[in-house]
Amino acid sequence: MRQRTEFIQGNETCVRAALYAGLDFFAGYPITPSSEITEHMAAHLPRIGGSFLQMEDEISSLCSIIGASLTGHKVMTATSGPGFSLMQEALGFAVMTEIPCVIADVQRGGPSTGLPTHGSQGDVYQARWGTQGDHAIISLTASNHQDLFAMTVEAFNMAETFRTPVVLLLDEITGHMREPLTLPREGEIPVIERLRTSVPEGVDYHPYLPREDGRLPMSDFGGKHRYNVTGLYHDMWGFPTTDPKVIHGLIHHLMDKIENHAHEITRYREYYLDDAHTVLISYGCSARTALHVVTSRRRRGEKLGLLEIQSLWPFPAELVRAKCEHAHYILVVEMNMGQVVHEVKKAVQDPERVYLANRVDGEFITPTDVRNIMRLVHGRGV
Amino acid sequence: MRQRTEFIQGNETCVRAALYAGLDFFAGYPITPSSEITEHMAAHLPRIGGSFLQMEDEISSLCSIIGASLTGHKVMTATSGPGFSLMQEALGFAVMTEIPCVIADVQRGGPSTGLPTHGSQGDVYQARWGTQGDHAIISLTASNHQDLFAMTVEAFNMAETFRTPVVLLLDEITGHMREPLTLPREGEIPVIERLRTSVPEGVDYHPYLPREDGRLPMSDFGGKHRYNVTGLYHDMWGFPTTDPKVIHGLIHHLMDKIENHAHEITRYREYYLDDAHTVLISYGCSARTALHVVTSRRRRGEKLGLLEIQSLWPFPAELVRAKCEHAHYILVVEMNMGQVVHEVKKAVQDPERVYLANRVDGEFITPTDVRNIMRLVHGRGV
Amino acid sequence: MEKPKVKEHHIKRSWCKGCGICVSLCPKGVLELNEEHKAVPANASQCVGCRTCERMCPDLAIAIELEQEHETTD
Amino acid sequence: MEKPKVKEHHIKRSWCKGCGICVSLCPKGVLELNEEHKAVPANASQCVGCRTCERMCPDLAIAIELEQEHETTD
Amino acid sequence: MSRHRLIFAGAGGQGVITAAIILAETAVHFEGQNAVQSQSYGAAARGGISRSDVILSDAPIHFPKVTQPNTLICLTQEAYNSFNTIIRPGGLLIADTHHVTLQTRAEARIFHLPLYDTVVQEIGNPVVFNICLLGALQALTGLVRLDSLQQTLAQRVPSRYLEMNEKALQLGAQLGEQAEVQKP
Amino acid sequence: MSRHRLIFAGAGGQGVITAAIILAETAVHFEGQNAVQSQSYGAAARGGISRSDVILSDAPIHFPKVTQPNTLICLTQEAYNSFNTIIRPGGLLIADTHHVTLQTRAEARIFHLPLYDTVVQEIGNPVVFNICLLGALQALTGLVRLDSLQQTLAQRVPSRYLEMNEKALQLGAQLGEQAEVQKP
Amino acid sequence: MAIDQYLRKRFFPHIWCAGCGHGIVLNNMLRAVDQLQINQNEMVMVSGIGCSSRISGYVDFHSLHTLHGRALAFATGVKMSQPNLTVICPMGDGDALAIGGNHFIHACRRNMDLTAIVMNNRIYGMTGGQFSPLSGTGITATTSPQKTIDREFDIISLSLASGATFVARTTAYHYKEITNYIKEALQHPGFSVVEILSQCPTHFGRRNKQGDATEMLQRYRQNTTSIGSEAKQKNPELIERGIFRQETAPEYCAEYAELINRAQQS
Amino acid sequence: MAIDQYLRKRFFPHIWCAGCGHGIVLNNMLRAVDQLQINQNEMVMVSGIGCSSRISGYVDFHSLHTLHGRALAFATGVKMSQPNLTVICPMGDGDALAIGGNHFIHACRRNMDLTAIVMNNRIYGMTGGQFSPLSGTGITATTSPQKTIDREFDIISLSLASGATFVARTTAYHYKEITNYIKEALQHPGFSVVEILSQCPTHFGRRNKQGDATEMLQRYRQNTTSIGSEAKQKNPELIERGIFRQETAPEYCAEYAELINRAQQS
Ligand SMILES: Cc1ncc(C[n+]2csc(CCOP(=O)(O)OP(=O)(O)O)c2C)c(N)n1
Ligand SMILES: Cc1ncc(C[n+]2csc(CCOP(=O)(O)OP(=O)(O)O)c2C)c(N)n1
Ligand code: SF4
Ligand code: SF4
Ligand code: SF4
Ligand code: SF4
Ligand code: SF4
Ligand code: SF4
Ligand SMILES: [Mg+2]
Ligand SMILES: [Mg+2]
Repeated sequence: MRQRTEFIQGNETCVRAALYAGLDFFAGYPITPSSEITEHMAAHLPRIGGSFLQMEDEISSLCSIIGASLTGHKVMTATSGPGFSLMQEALGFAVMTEIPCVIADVQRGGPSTGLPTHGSQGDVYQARWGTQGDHAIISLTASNHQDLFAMTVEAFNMAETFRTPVVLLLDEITGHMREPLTLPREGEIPVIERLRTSVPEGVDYHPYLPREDGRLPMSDFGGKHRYNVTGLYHDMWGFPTTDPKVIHGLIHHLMDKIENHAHEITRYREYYLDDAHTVLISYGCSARTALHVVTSRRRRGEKLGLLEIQSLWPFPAELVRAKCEHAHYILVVEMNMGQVVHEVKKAVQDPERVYLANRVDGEFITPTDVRNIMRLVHGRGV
Repeated sequence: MRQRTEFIQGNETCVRAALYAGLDFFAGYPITPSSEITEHMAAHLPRIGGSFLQMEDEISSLCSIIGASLTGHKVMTATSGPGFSLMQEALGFAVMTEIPCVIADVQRGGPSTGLPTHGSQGDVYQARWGTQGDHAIISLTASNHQDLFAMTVEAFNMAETFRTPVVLLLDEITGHMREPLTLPREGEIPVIERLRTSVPEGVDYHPYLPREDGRLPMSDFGGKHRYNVTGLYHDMWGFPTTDPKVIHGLIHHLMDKIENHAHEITRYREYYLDDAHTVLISYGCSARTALHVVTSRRRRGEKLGLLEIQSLWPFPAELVRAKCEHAHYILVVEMNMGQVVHEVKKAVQDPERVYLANRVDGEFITPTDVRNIMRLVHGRGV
Repeated sequence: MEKPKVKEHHIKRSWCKGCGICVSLCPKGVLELNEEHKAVPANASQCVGCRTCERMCPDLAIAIELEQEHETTD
Repeated sequence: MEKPKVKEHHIKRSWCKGCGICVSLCPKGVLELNEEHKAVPANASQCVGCRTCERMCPDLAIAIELEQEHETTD
Repeated sequence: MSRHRLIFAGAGGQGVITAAIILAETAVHFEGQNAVQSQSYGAAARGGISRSDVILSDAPIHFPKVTQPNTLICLTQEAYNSFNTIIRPGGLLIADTHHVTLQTRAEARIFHLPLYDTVVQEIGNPVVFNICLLGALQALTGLVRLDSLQQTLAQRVPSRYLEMNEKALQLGAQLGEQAEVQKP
Repeated sequence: MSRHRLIFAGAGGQGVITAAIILAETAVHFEGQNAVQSQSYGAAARGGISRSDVILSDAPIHFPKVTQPNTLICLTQEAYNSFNTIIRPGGLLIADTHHVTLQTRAEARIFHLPLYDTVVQEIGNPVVFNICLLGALQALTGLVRLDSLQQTLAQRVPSRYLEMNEKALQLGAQLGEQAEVQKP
Repeated sequence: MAIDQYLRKRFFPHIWCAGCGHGIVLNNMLRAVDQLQINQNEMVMVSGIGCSSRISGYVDFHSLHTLHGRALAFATGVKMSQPNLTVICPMGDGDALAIGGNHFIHACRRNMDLTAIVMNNRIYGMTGGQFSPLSGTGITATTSPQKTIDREFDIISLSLASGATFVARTTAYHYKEITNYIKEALQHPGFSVVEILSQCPTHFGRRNKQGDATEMLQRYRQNTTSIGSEAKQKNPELIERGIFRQETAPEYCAEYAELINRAQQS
Repeated sequence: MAIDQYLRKRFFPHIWCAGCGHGIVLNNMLRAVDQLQINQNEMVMVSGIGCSSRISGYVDFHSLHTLHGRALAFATGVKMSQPNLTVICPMGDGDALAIGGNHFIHACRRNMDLTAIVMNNRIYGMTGGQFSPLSGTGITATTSPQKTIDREFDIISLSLASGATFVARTTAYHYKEITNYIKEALQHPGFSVVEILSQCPTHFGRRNKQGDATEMLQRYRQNTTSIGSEAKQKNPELIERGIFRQETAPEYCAEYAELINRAQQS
């Protein structure tokens, strides 16, 4: 059978992918430019018998999906900057209680209300550090619909694998843009189901005791194991504790289960990196512009390459270091005042090689913008 | 006259300093371990004819003080981690609208509800990146009551000077601890008053047009100039715009007015740095432990020094680089999984010299903890 | 109260969005939309100065000027 | 309904915080606080098995056992 | 590698964005082309210029915005005034006679077509103005086949409106075929 | 440099934290000493051990917590059980007879005083138990002068309760003066 | 025009759609201000985010365009810090009662002298027509293709129950009432709520087959009646218009002034 | 004891102060569960943060101890995703009606089959005795040394106005009513609110000279009366206890199930 090709927005792509991944519970509060996710969920979910809730705000949206995840469902909410800020407290709760969920932040111009209908990539650091206290987080992004589909499915997979919230960082450009999407067949992208405990009824179940492989099998609320879930530091049964040893163990577990598996989480695409003198590093919508520049310059024989990062957090520092080893220049292309560029500088030897090509006036960064910076950069060194 | 010495908690010290700085409007919502700030405000403010509001939550607390600042008052709110997360949206609004205000975050163990009654320094990055979108922020801290008094006054001064929210990052330890505080005499610490416009009534006033020195004189709501304030990108009159040039200008202004004045904002203390082979870098409560180690080891003749950072954001990278130039080892002492240590690594040449001494189990980091790490570190290199 | 004399219908063309509310709600059929979808006082003489159009215009595009202007109090 | 016979006052000493509620609200003055501030059935024989103490104890420290236990329905 | 870049510009409610989507979708679904469609939003969802960019190509399309269109479609004066200078030299301009008055300009092939008036006159319902435009665009550019557009319409349009839409498409195609380049 | 580290431990409601504050405040306000007082909170504000650390010194005090106290004060059995092992060798332990049963232990100078019983007997109000403790502590350590403590009380205590407090302080001082080290 | 002096004319024509009820509210609100002759320098308008909230950009007062749902929280700070100012807060139904519901009920409870105008179009206009907590059941919106099952709030009952001391309702059709109720509300020394049913032809009207703006306005005429009217008795479905409560109770800023007195005397 | 099976005994004695009313609520709530013979595996307790919210740690149900004010939001997700579960949400007055007020009124409006128990001690117990929106005026708290000027909510009126379909009030003194009303509430097919006045001797009682726990309980006896009693007519100051509303209305999960049917048929 010929595979279906859809010509839809990125926001709808995200919805299709979430359903493919097994989502059957969504709650949200509309906000530009993420509202289409909420709207398509409202249309699709009842048809498959799933639940759609429009809540009173973003706080309750995230809280309610966390509640639904506990009963064994795959869940998601979607929002944009201002709503993402409001979700920070509950995001930390999901981190602490290790409850799988996916939060899509379709970025728009910030800070504050900013530029609701214009694209931006200003929430990268917020995704990492927005909630209080130490924590680790997984955040994925993509630059085209086919990848967006895959990354959305991956977001659900990683949420289950690592029992953690995953932030899907989209942006207004890809969210609203339409381009062809070939719908993957069932099974084409692996879908990871929740790992449920095999502990039988009546036997002591430890919701917060990692197995040897680091994973923590879950038991659905309403099922045979009754346990406690709290945002306080807790022991392996989920009950509050102030025992320093347990606290030390828990915070290290929360960090390590993600940071130590960074290599499993790392997702990227590379273009012409083998012999690139100048390496562009980009992600999300601006990777489209970067790729445009790289492909057009390659045709002229210039040794340009692109590393497109799809897993922003944990930041794939080793990957970046390895791919940039032989680069004379490294140019980070992003639509903000410089966020990923700082991580790249930390990652590589000789951070002086690293430059930023950005645009922050609400307009989409153009190939010309990138080329202009490149001219400046090359002018310096060559 | 002999100056009064008080023996009070850090939280109360903060209240006394705020009043010294001219605060006369406070709104808050109780949360451990910041509640004493709110409680002392409730006791003090009516006596001086100032306003105290206990609001329905942290969101409205911050919103209401922003409103009060617009009418010409010096304002503050106080909270801890979970409440600070909830304030992120309105914090971004204050950044965007350039409204002076001070937000005290008395840190407790995170993430999530975490450890409400235990000290931590886990919100350093959140203070920088918690709200959506690009922005700059000023954040101050202190390790003892005398400095806390000064830094609180400075927080108000900087809020006025730079027309910006300032985050005062305290912690449970210093907030709850009592030690002597010599109350500064009137005038002993300079107090900066709001810069008000001299534009006469009837003449076009531009609330968002910086003067040549970068400062933006304000006009009180209720005064003779009527203008608009919005969290959207806006022009020099405060009206919404999507003009790319204006947007570009505004975001750069918001960043530059702070980042380019980092040297004016930088506050620190140094101890025995001149000939130090091992430089400890610390801040807030953990700087007390670091100082304890440094002074006791100096007595034994060991070449230890301490750089205590009081202005966390903008991060004083140049200062750190300069002070660490000749250090063989740099040890960052903090009560989190490593936050400032990353900034130090970015700041210095040879980041391999930088080590972390931390504690994250709810207990206060001890001199023994630091000495143990130091032993490891020195063992490696020496 | 005697019927006030209407001096002029001020209609800001650039503000009018042609919603037709004034046209429909004018009790005297005074107003019409022209081919550019802007309100015009086609039958100005019929106007009784009730100001319904002025008060119901969502675009604040209409002002009725009476011969002797007196304050409306309602 | 005949007066039920009370078999035993189970009072968990380690749970009792000595708030005195049971002492004050027992209609028959059955209970007292001992010198350790724990409730004890000083006049057990007076007990009419009304269970007020059991139901009003904020620490869930009291259980009244009747001779023939029947379900309370209220 | 062939690549054609279009800008559809008009006012909200004229259906310019729908027209852009139909074109792009047709290219993808029925002609094996690649396409990207995007749009820009004003401060609010209402008022101001409504603009949609379409790129058609037989190769991957990375940068999705159009800076210099091969074809520019202007359905309001405001749109025309804003964009007529960015058209690629030698490009195509389609403007509606009812809404747009042309200024002198030479570098483009200009078609000033009575799309709106024709629709109102022949069909009596301006709602299919945008479909009429698509017909003309098809005739003038051949970017997609007319029957492909018809297939897309058949999929998207509720059956009771299909006839009206097809008629508008035909009307547009005729206007396009008969059109002559405007002498500036 | 002289430095004295104390831990006050008991249960919520016994006033151990207030006692610690009064001691430290007295040292600062009336004896020109430096002092730091801190306390640790349980999971909630209620229940569990109530603990306060005080350090007195003539030099700056950086690290504010006490790990090995020179003087340990235990007003409940739970507090005694938790902390009696961390006392500095040769340090001082003050425990209340009513609340604490001692276990065998040799490294400290141990004073087992009937503070609570004396207060209840002589004053009839256990609320000043903590003040009585301060009197005994003063007598046993001389860390601050008795009249300095009285001055602090005069400042902090509402006048109608002052007499009762002063009496408790005196009672404690007497108990302390007459006390003998406990033979383990 | 009498109200021209209150307009920031350079921003006209405004961004609202043709026939949007919000413009009628603006129109007749300004007449209230005009009739009360309030000094513009003493008027502050605080709004949140939404089509309705854009109103603050068009009035020549001190204007504060804040965050979605938070207008009353900001306004509380403005008023408390400068009680001589007249503070008016126009809000959308979503703004006031979805995300902003908590600030709304607490403002009612506190009884600070603020005036809240809820421009209730039963839809999220600004974000493109999702249903709101005022939509009620059986409504089609972009997030309810199968029609809503969410029940609606009654703004009047909620305001009354939370303690607002002036509570009124009218519609965009009843322009004289708009002016009158807002006049009363502005003069009322305490927290006042004026609910104004305001048509959104673009989203609510179109999706729910309610016709154009004029038809929607006519519907307000037909579906509403004065409080306690005979019509209401005959047809209980009718929505009542009028002043539901107008009571004096201790005003927050005044009470706080007394608290200061007490504190300074003790 | 009959209710032992519902307790997590290893955590006793609990953290509440001696004489805290919250313990009485726990005590008599469990009797309701016991009498209804609800399978513990089908009971979920969702709480926020506060002394009251600590209750979820003591019951042997599925228990979810969440964020301050957000219990009902989490509970909405639990119930909507698994409607066969019985979901009970004990909340503090601050938790339910200060920071959590918005979720409270929206839960009332939605009428999802959840049971909210408001343990109203008129104070923020957990954080050390600051006043709450239920304190009312003239109350001394750590944040009102000059006594409160903030007026209080009436939880019953607010619940009724926001649409709750079962609404009842009693006090910690009236233990039989606690059990009975919670029983009714748990059986009610829709959103139910049970307000229980619960003494906090540590903060509210002590600062407001209300004596010890027993005295506070006696006060509940004296200051309250049954709905519509003669006593109330004589003394309107008395607080009414009883069931204020018990109505059936479309329940949210049931309505959603129908919506799914509609969607799958179309
Ligand atoms: C925190 C946050 N969440 C969501 C939004 C998106 N948003 C803007 S306005 C609005 C609702 C508008 O509806 P309403 O308040 O009824 O006003 P209307 O546009 O209908 O006048 C929403 C959901 C936002 N700006 N901020
Ligand atoms: C976001 C947030 N804000 C504030 C707090 C602090 N806090 C914890 S419980 C509480 C109030 C407790 O009062 P109430 O809800 O009435 O419960 P009670 O303790 O009286 O039973 C507060 C303010 C918090 N944990 N989280
Ligand atoms: S009501 Fe106003 S906008 Fe509408 S047609 Fe009349 S003048 Fe034009
Ligand atoms: S004033 Fe009255 S009669 Fe005259 S045009 Fe307007 S609505 Fe018609
Ligand atoms: S009521 Fe319970 S806790 Fe209180 S004294 Fe009696 S048994 Fe003890
Ligand atoms: S059962 Fe009744 S009579 Fe017996 S001890 Fe308890 S309260 Fe007293
Ligand atoms: S979308 Fe609705 S509410 Fe918004 S301006 Fe248009 S008609 Fe008015
Ligand atoms: S502080 Fe109050 S509410 Fe909290 S446990 Fe103690 S008595 Fe109960
Ligand atoms: Mg609305
Ligand atoms: Mg309470």
